[in-house]
Amino acid sequence: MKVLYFAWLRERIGESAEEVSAEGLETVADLVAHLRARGPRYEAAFEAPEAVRVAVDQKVRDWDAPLKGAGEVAFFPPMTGG
Amino acid sequence: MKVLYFAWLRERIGESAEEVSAEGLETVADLVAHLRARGPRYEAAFEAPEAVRVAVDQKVRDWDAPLKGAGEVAFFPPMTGG
Amino acid sequence: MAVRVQREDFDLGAETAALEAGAGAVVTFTGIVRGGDVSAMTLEHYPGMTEAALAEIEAEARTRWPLSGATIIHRVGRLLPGERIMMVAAASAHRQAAFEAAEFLMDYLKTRAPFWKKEETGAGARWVDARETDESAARRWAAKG
Amino acid sequence: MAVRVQREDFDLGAETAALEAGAGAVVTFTGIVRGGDVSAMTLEHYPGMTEAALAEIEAEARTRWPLSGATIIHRVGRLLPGERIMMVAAASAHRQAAFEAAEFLMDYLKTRAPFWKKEETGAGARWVDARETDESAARRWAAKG
Repeated sequence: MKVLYFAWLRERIGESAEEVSAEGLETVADLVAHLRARGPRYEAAFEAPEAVRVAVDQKVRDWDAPLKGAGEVAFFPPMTGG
Repeated sequence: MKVLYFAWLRERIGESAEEVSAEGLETVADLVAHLRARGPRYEAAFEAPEAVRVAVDQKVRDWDAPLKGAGEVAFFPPMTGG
Repeated sequence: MAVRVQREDFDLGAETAALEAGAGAVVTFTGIVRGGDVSAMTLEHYPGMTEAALAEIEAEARTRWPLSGATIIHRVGRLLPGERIMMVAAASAHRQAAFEAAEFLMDYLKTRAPFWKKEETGAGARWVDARETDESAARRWAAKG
Repeated sequence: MAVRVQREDFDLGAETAALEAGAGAVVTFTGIVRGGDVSAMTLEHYPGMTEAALAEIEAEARTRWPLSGATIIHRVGRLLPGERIMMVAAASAHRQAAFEAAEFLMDYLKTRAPFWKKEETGAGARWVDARETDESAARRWAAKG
């Protein structure tokens, strides 16, 4: 499963994309818990979960969205275009 | 006093501008009565007074507006620009 | 600040670019002659009063919203379907002010500026009637003002 | 119908002209980088998802208003004060539809399309925070929809 980071999440984690095994991860929330356990950079990125949005296969989803069959999960702050 | 006509008032009267003596005319309504008495072209132009607007010295006014000191009176239909 | 009455066409891009310095948002409205049964449209105006009315409408918009600039251009003469009739533009630091001011300029322009439209159709020529919806659109600003 | 994400600037006049055929009214919004304490702004986006989101926003506008055309162009990369960031345009036979659709496109663009702004200032760089007023502006359409 490809995991993408944008804006300050990308900066805090230091990566824009990485491969993460989906094994044992049922929902987005499981994925976030798995990532936070990787260390301080991830902890810093996800320290305020209410400020983080997620898209699964390029559709905005909630944190309880299932990961089954997902090819791409992206984390980013609220959008500020326009 | 200069009197101007626009759009279908101009077409019905057959003139775009003319000089009219203000003598004995106190208000716009007096001027309209005076003009209507001139004949069928003016009658036709003013037959539906509620459809005619007036400007005195280039400011939109009501029909009871005084003509004292007025240099230019214009009659026209409701505006349809834009 | 610019208010113009002219026979010639205008360049929306250039007019907007002139308002961009110091603004965060520019909203424009362009009116175009519609086709259908209309083969041409002639715009008549009241020289002198028109320019004064447009300047007044623009000044009124500037008292109501924090605008960094505004433009009103209205063409006169005979125009064919697809041709541009007029434009307004409102520039502000804030998008809502730019949108509202542009709508205000349009509503007042349609009901307070001395222009008259005559349409040529297959069945002859006719003066366009004023629409009550335009008058009520303009009145909503008085209620808010 | 056009939706574009690009580094290059755009030509508002040309984009609007492309929408004029068959329309009576075209409303545009142009967003510009404001100066003040900001010396530059960098726009980041999510390639692939962004284009899909813009196309969805445009399609949604077309189901709500009778539009003859609509355009959304959003730039990405580093921009300086005074540079254009983005534009939307909505074309319709009717002015109210064009105004409302343009406002709708803006409100949804600000809250539903994956773009993020980072500002450079004398005190360092900062990511622009999402504004609750933008979210509530977008929500008003849901209430009406």
